Amino acid sequence: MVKVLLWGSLADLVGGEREVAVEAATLRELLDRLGEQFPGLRPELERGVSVSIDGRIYNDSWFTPIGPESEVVLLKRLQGG
Amino acid sequence: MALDDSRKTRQFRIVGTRPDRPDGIDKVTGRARFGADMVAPGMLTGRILRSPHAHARIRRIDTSKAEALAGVKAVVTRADFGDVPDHVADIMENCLAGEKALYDGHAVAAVAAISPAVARQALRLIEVDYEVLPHVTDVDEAMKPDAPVLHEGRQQETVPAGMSGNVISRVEFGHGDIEAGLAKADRVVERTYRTAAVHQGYIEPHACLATMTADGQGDLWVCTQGHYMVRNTCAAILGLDQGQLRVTASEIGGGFGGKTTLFLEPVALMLSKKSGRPIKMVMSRSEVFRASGPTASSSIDVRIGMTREGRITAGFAELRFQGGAWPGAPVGVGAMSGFASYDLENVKTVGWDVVTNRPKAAAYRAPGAPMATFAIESAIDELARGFGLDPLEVRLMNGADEGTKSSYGPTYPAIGLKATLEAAKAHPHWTAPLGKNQGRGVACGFWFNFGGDTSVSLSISPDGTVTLTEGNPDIGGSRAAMTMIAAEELGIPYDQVRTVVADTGSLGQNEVTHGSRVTFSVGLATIKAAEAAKKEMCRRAAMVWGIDEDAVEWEDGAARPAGPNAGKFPPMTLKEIAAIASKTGGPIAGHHEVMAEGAGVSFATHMVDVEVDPETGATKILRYTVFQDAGKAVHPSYVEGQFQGGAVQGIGWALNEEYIYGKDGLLQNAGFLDYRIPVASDLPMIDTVILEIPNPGHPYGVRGVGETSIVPPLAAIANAVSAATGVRMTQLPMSPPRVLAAIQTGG
Amino acid sequence: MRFESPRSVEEAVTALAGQTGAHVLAGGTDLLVRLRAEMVEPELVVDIKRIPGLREIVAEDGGWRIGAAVSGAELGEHEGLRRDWPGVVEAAELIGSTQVQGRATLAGNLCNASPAADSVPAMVAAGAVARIVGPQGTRDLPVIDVPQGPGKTALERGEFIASILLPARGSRSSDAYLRFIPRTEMDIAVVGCGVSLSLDEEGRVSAARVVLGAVGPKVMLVEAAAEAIKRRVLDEAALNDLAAACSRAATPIDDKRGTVDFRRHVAGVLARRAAVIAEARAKGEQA
Amino acid sequence: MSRIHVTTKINGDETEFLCDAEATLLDVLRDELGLTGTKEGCGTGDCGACSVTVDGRLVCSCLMLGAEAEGRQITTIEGMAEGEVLHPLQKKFIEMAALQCGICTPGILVAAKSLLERNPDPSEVEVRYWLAGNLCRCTGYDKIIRAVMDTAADMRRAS
Repeated sequence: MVKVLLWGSLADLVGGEREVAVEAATLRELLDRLGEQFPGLRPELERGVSVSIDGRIYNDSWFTPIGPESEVVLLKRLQGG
Repeated sequence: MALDDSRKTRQFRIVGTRPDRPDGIDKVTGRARFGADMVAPGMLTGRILRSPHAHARIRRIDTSKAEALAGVKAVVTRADFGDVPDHVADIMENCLAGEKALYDGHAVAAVAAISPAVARQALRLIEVDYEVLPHVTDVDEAMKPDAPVLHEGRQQETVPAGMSGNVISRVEFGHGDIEAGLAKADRVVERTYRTAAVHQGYIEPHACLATMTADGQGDLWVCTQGHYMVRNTCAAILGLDQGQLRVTASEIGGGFGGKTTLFLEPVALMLSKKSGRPIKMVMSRSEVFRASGPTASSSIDVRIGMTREGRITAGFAELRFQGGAWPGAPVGVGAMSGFASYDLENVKTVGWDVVTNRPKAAAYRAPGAPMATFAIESAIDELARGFGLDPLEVRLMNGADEGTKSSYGPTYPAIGLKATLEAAKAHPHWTAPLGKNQGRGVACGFWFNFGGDTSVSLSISPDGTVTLTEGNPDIGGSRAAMTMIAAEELGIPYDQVRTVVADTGSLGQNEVTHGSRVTFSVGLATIKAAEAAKKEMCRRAAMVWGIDEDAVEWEDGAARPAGPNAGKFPPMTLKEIAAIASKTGGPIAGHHEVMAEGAGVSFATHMVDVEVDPETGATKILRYTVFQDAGKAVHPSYVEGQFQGGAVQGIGWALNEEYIYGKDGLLQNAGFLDYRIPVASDLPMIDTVILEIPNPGHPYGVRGVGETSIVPPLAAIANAVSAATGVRMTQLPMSPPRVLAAIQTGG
Repeated sequence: MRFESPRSVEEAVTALAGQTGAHVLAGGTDLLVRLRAEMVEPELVVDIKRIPGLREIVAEDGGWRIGAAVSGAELGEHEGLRRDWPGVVEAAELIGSTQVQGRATLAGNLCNASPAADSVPAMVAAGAVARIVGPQGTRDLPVIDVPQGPGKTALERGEFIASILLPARGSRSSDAYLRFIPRTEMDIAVVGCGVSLSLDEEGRVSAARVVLGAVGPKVMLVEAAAEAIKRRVLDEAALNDLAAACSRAATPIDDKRGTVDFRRHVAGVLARRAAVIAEARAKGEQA
Repeated sequence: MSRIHVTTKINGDETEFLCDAEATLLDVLRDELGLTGTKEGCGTGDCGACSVTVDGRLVCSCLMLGAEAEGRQITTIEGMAEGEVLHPLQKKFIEMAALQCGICTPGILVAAKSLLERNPDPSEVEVRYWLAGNLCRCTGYDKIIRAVMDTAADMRRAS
């Protein structure tokens, strides 16, 4: 299981938890499982999120491996100038 | 892609030097072609009719008189586009209003005519029946329950019930227990800060030249930060195949985030389609101010607690950003970045995205971060000074480092914040004496930096020269950096490589030039493309030598036999291999396509001295020093240029720049006369100190540098002005009337 | 729109006579901005720069007659003017950038009738007189009487300013102009102040004209401010009285460039500072 | 609407053009004569991107009518280099990275050249005020000011 830290306002959408756990070995699996297990997250996931895995921020790379001990943080999709 | 975690220090031959940029001569002789410099045979002038109201229902548009005017070849309204896909619906609405005009300057209709004079006349003949509606342009006003509402049904699930429909979304970041942390503080600062909307202020107005034929093929010449984005968005709006629309990026006269979206292009294509002629559209400066994409204005509450030793016990900020008439104010990023410089046990930020009757915000250099940082760094400074503590020491004591759990969640890898603070402390600027009415301020800043889709191709010509083809407009010297990287990797001289920014037909997808991504991402892809070419050249040499290709390595611009059993052959240079390429299997090239990930975050500390005229409130910048981590500076002159340019945009934001709306909801200062960007005589030299703490996610250690430099100046200058006057400034811009009033009333 | 470029004052008068929608073009730095913004749509533009004499500065009765087409840069390069009326020259040189200086004229600045025009308070302080030509002949009108309100002048249809006379400068006399702008260049004055004064042999002010810009619908000669310093040495008390008189006299508005309170206060600050400069110049202490 | 016939000298070349009475010199240079090195950043004389010299005097070409050019000598950025030999300012701007996007560069070079012709030894303050009407949003002006000062020093040494 991978622990995923959600940002504050998402916690309300998954029943108040700031941290949820899903079975995932890649970024794609992670995003899929989050959407399946926590339907409240779907609108935000569809709008696009960034994901920090062990301190590095990923936007899209589905097959980025995630270890069971990886630190995974969901972030608002980033926009730069 | 796999990330290279090695932190070996590498000896570079070209990277880190300062060669002349390859597009230099074009740009100093006037030959470089920018957006408005292109012509096409039979070209028409396109012009836009804009709403004179801040908020109005469009009951009817009658274009018949305009269409009947001699010399008018096409008139376009929103109705010509029909339904468009959801993901481009807001952009479409911004390019041409549908049911409502949502801000002063909102495009309502467009004409194509044989001359600018005829086009102007045609615009006057378009009759628009407006039902003027109440408007709101201030973020706090727009959040009130009785505020005029712009859109129904746009509120997201994160917003508590009962709030104004203008409140689109709420975000929250952080960890720990704020109240418990504040209880441990010896002092808590609680203040509200406000920043005005500002514009990127690029000197080149938006411009494009569009051709579209009845069979759905299009060509577009446009000044943009991302021509692939332009292609994809226009294709979606117009129902074209992406492959049928070729977009060429002109030289770009500044962007800073403001050219990461569309304003004219779909309209120009539609006018071309309807008229059967090429259409050139160029915005006037007043159109740029009224109807392109300034950044958000903000209203921010901060509560920060500190012990008398200087330890921050808790930090809280609630940010309200208005991002114009559609969702998308950069408040999420602001909320994530405000406390990112600190290692805090208790930290929380809340952000609200609010719509108002203003032009839709576009990105502006580190979008969202400068405002949040202004508020938070001001409060930290006030606490530090209140305790008589050294503001740099307080920042060092609380500063983030490798292993810190950041305020937005992730744990940092190696970062350079403390290096910038140490460099600031050691710099002679820090201890230089100050005179009467003078003050010194410091502030830290952070930016994420991005990667993104990137494609490059590197071709070896028969004479051994190299063309690097990339897909990101060169906005500040990136051709030079890419040329350096290609030459570095291939082991050949800088002037043996030419870098070309290609059109959308020549390469795979490229993410927009934004997020400080280009030197990092395109550089990364260039290294990989060069590796591919080198591998092929080694293979060719192995064939000539009749040895195994694994027994050949590339060094100093030549293939060489490697290992004890490879045999003794003189090195074969790139030139020699290129000369016989067609005899050894054909042309040689390398290419690389990647979704670049692993961009390293970047930190800066800024230090500024100001003098405030106590009788007029005028602030003069006396001295300014930027300390920033670049990871690895590929072309240090252009890294310094990014530091200096960002700092000066920040100076403008801090002191004089602002969007001024009247009670009528109309913009009052749509020109460079009253939208006051810094001029040469306002400024001192901007000193720079480049720190190089390698980014573990890049083979050279490169970090993006373009955006971080605008994050600290707002707070650094506010802290300096507050030091000079003894009055805490909480509202930007710190224009003379505001500073004088603060001095006279004691804050 | 038609464009004419007459070679004599008479030709210009003829071209303008009876013509509606006619505009005179000298430096063009205001007219072209208004053209571009579609604020004016002239039927005729008459360029007066090719009229002999209108680009000259000539000595007259101890003073200087400045042709209507003389640019700010040309004023600044004129030794005699700089010596006699440094305040008028510095005011003219504050109009716009180096580029604008290459074109902008005193007469144009005056005819634009902006309350914030930089050169107008300085010219009024100097007691300048405009020479106006038109279908009814030639007349002289003190500069202070030319602006009638924002964008309005006392010129009749068909008339234009041919030159401006700066009178003879007496001994122990000088002038200064200061304006306040948020930046160091390129802004419109938030407040402007011109001071012209003469000193007696004891260093007391024997004559003074104190003029404010951008604090009312048109340029403002503040008699009370001049009275406040007459027969006095410009010590702290006198300067305070001068500043107070200016702040009292100012009738500004709140707008995008400044507030009422700010403008009132700064009117006094500038008057005090300009008076100190003018006094130093009158004493020959600085150029 | 009849167009006006104008004869003028541009970058030393005798040039004739026809223009509408309301056309600015900038419009003529860019749209009639193809001299697009002169840029339009504002059209109101506030940014300096359209700087040219007329009879040796620095002006904004957006604030001058094309018709006024009759008989004048006009110099634009295209007239700055002599063939392939760059003006020292042009060389120095490249060498010292005094441009980023390059849109303001032609105007700044024309203005800086005009300064050095008048004042071969300007102070930093003089350079800054001379160039105050040339907006640059990329560089923060630092490298531009240094490049102008440095060129002035080189040219003084060379003369």
